[in-house]
Amino acid sequence: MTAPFGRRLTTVSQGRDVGAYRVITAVDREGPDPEPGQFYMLAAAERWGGGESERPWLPRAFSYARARPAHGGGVELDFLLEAVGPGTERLAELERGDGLWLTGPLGVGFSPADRPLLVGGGIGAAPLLCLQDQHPDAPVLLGFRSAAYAEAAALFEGPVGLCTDDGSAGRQAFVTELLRERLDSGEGQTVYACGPPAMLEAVRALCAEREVPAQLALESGMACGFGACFGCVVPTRSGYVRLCVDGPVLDAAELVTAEVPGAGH
Amino acid sequence: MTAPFGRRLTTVSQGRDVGAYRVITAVDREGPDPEPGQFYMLAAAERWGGGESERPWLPRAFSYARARPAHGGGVELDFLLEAVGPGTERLAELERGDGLWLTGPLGVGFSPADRPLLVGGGIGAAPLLCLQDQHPDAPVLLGFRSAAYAEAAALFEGPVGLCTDDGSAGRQAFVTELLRERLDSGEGQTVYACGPPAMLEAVRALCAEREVPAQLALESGMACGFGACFGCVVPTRSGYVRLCVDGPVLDAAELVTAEVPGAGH
Amino acid sequence: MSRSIELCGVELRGPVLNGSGTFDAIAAHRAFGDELYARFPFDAFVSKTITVEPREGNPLPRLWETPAGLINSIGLPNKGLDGFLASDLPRLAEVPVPLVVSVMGFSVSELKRLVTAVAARDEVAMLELNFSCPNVETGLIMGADPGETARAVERLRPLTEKPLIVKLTPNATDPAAVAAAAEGTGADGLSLINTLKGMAIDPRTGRPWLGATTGGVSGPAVKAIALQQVHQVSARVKLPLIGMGGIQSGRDAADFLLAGATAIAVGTENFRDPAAGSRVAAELEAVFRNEREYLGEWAPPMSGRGSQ
Amino acid sequence: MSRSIELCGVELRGPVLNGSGTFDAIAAHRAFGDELYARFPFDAFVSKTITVEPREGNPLPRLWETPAGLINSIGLPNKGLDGFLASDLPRLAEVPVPLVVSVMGFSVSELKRLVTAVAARDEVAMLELNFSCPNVETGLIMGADPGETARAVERLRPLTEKPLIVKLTPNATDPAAVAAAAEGTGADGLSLINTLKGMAIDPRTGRPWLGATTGGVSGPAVKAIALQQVHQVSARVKLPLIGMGGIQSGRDAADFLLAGATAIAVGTENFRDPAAGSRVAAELEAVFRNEREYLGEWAPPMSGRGSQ
Ligand SMILES: Cc1cc2nc3c(=O)[nH]c(=O)nc-3n(C[C@H](O)[C@H](O)[C@H](O)COP(=O)(O)OP(=O)(O)OC[C@H]3O[C@@H](n4cnc5c(N)ncnc54)[C@H](O)[C@@H]3O)c2cc1C
Ligand SMILES: Cc1cc2nc3c(=O)[nH]c(=O)nc-3n(C[C@H](O)[C@H](O)[C@H](O)COP(=O)(O)OP(=O)(O)OC[C@H]3O[C@@H](n4cnc5c(N)ncnc54)[C@H](O)[C@@H]3O)c2cc1C
Ligand SMILES: Cc1cc2nc3c(=O)[nH]c(=O)nc-3n(C[C@H](O)[C@H](O)[C@H](O)COP(=O)(O)O)c2cc1C
Ligand SMILES: Cc1cc2nc3c(=O)[nH]c(=O)nc-3n(C[C@H](O)[C@H](O)[C@H](O)COP(=O)(O)O)c2cc1C
Ligand code: FES
Ligand code: FES
Repeated sequence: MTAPFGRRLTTVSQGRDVGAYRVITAVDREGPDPEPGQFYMLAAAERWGGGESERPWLPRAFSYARARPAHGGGVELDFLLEAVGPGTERLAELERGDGLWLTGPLGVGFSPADRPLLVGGGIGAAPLLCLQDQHPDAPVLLGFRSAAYAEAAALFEGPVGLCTDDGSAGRQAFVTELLRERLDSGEGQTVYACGPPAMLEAVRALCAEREVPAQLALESGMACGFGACFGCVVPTRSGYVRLCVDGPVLDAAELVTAEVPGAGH
Repeated sequence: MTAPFGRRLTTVSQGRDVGAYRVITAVDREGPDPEPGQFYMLAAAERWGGGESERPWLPRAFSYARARPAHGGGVELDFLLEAVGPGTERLAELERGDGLWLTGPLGVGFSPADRPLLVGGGIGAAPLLCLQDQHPDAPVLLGFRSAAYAEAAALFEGPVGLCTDDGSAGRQAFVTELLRERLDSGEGQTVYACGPPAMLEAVRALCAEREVPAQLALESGMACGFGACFGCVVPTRSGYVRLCVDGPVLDAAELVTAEVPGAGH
Repeated sequence: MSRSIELCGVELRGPVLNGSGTFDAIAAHRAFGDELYARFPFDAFVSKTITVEPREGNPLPRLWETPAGLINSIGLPNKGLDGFLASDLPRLAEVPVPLVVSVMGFSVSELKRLVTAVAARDEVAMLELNFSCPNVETGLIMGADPGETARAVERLRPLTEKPLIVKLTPNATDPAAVAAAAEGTGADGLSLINTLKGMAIDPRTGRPWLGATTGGVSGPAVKAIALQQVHQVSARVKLPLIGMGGIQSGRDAADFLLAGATAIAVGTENFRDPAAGSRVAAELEAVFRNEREYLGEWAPPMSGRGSQ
Repeated sequence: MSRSIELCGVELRGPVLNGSGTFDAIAAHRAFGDELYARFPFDAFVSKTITVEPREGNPLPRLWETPAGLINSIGLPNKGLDGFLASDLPRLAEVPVPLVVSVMGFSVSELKRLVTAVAARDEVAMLELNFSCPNVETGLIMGADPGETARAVERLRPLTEKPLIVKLTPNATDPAAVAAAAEGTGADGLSLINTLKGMAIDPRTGRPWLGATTGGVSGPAVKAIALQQVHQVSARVKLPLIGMGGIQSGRDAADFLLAGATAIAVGTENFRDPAAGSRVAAELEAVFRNEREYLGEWAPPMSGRGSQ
């Protein structure tokens, strides 16, 4: 599905905290339905620029977490945010009624597969929410730093496999340990994963060893989101590809590593 | 009176509209009492930068309009603002509790004189308020664009000579006409004036013709306010002088003209 | 939209181009579909710079946000001349405005090959010569040195009748001297500015952030610098100038026209809004409409040239 | 505050200077009284550039605010050499840190007069040579041309034992070549960057805003450009560098040290806060304290040189 051309001004209909994260909801009147794994470039309509060291200035990329038909037409989008710098901090401040610039949906999302297994690390849980809406029976494995972050697990339907780095919620483990156990017990034909670079790399390696196909939603620094700047490239077996137009979801088989210099925080 | 060294963070105790203008009040705990005609460099603590075309970025100069001892020590300062661009617009948004960076009091104010006549044009009324506090019996002549601006006249004690460009409040006249009448009737031994460049120039010429001494509070674009940048200079009979340290009040006799390129708006 | 202009003999429906490397019409068509062509934001389209050999581009990371600007070290990834001609050019021909192809050579002979091959194609209306790279034969940055520029343009000029636009680098002591050299040897127009050399330090490691250590600064942060160079160059040469550097609004665009440019290009602002070109054009039109006198007073680069 | 450093053989209590022309200690003393000296924000004080003849400076207006920056066209107003020596220097001697006097000459003979007269005064610890102006004899900007720089430094070097710091202009194709020329002819240190040429259009008239048409851009907008030049110059020369351009915070200052500077200078940020130098020094100290490893990893320009 292609995006409407140009950025458009939407209105935030809700902003709420979910543990250490924030969910902002906006109604996109003109936009088409996005597909899981696709993303939007977002910028606050006010006070975008001029923060600490005069940033943010460029828009920021966000997977949509959930989409539903909006009252009165269009689609209502949820974004799950982690405030890690000036852009995400500003977006996390947005409240009902605030303006939000949005371009998208952009990029190539997850491609259909049977018996998927959903694996998320931290804020990487975001695109798994809409994936779960599509695959309600798929097992969901989530890893977080600590209990405050793990509250995002409650956004999923039904029980999920949960672990935290410090054991303050769920098991004390990395989510890749949970994944290893599931894979070793033969569960899941395809892994859909999103999370920090090191986790994705572990997922890639685990799946590669076991010859389980995996689709990984990567991150890299993006300036434009629509293939204009060549800033977001990641190395693949066939050279650099632009994550914003050829991803953000890539087939793990394409990657030598999921650790991209400069990605993550 | 010298200023404390460095800018300091104060808190806005009140922001209120006065017709088309805005008055913001802040408590300066460390600062000394300013003298009429002195000014402060102000910047909002938040959202200073990043507006339309990423401005404001430098602080802006403002005469204090009134000063009084503050509850709990220090001095409470009123500033009368006209929103003419990004800096004044941002300052005019400030409300009780907002942070305000302040440096000052700066510059050389009005020097003592007998039987003064106070003449203000538009926002030039600001420094006349504290002058009136010192010279309660001095006649005050004020000119404004229209009634909405003329509401600032109510900030003065007692009756004032009032005119507007469009006659919507007081006489339809320029304030220099009022001044001419007073001077011609022999009133006033010294003129204290503040206002837009063209008005000050008319005041200067009127007073020069009649050999009445005049002290004019000028404006020019300022980057620093403490003599560092040499950006605020105005031409005088003895060459350029820095308005921020040698003014903003200048003896009219020093000036060939009060119209400074780039000043006003 | 707006009034048409003539740029180097080519009629354009308006004065707004894109900066090379800041809009990929092929990728944007994938992202936005046919609406892109229906509402194409530029009046001529400038391709990303191509080279003779294919290039992967620079190591990662490639982007750093600065106060009101961006540092990029993209490194001219492209399919190379043959790949471009075979797979990109036919698709760029679908773009509903004249096409400018930007080329960079690391020697005059590379440039000759590029100009000959690209100019031969009907899809191409004009060529832009990106001279911001060293000549491997002399070690000098072509676009920073009047002699290098003259030697190159002189030998490229006979190869085509199509307009040759020289893109100037701002990292030069005297861009106007380079401009004069290009004019003197037969260039048809000039584009300026390219990015300014810049660098950022990774706050977490204390080492340079960019994979290539340094990059180029663009965006509003450089607008004042760009405007000065346009002004200075336009005082020295008669060639039409395409002004760029930090243009975000129609007012910014008007500033460049007033400083002496015939057309303007939107670069980094495209990243903030893919349709920025259209917005800039509409805002510029409003400046013309509402402030005729304002523009008339100084140097009305479009009136007279405009066809309506 | 903080750790002392040695700069061109002069011991300073810390690494934070001011950029020439961005702080007038005499005027600031009038504004802030003795508290200025008690809390003096810099570890060495650099005077505004002086010339042989008195100058009124440029026509008005002289300032324009840009995105995260400032354009100034002040035009070096000063009392001239004699006026400076007679009335400013005695007052600058009260400043509680070593004094650097910045001089500019429009010919080598003017420079010789300035250096001889200024260096003879005990109040002066070092001299800064502001080479951002044309040599009236050759028409070339001294600091943009390695040959001009070498010729000047060569003839000034014998005149004094005091450190000579050359201030580089960023408006040059190859600032590192100029730096190398200064090093080769006996300069003791380098300051960079001066302002970048810039311009603004008055939105009300469509004409250049500044009385002098063009000016120089400073502030955070130029930081990435300055950092790149410091990095590039430090790779080429061994001289100590005073890095500046858009420094607002201790983190910015650390960036310059990591890029190869020995000391840093705060310029336009002084206008936003007269005590900015002290804040930058304190923040820099915190970076050193809390992130030792961070600074150690790359190039610890202060450790080793610092005396405590
Ligand atoms: C396809 C995609 C989908 C995403 N989905 C989500 C999501 O659903 N939810 C979510 O919270 N996040 C998501 N992200 C991540 C999000 O885009 C980043 O967290 C955000 O861009 C950070 O911006 P910032 O201004 O807050 O932080 P920044 O300051 O930009 O910091 C983020 C990281 O960028 C680097 N950095 C620091 N300073 C700079 C600078 N000056 N210039 C450039 N880089 C710098 C550092 O590595 C830093 O750790 C997604 C990213 C991509 C690419
Ligand atoms: C000593 C002194 C005392 C003052 N007292 C008061 C007071 O009591 N109350 C009050 O309301 N005002 C006062 N002023 C005026 C006030 O400082 C200005 O109105 C204010 O600085 C405008 O800032 P701005 O950002 O709102 O507008 P700006 O955008 O800065 O516009 C103001 C004018 O500056 C010019 N300008 C436009 N763009 C730029 C730019 N990018 N860079 C530089 N100049 C530009 C134009 O001439 C414009 O009309 C005083 C000024 C001085 C010098
Ligand atoms: C990400 C990026 C890539 C660029 N690639 C090219 C290029 O391939 N060829 C070229 O001539 N200029 C290139 N430029 C420079 C722009 O065309 C333009 O000259 C410059 O960015 C200044 O304009 P702006 O400030 O509006 O972006 C690039 C700029 C950016 C930001
Ligand atoms: C208003 C102003 C006046 C300046 N005057 C001088 C000067 O007289 N001599 C000089 O060498 N540099 C001068 N400079 C340049 C600064 O010293 C400094 O090199 C430059 O501003 C970059 O630093 P910044 O971005 O921190 O301001 C001046 C800069 C400004 C903003
Ligand atoms: S973010 Fe610009 S090309 Fe991908
Ligand atoms: S405002 Fe800087 S010297 Fe007056």
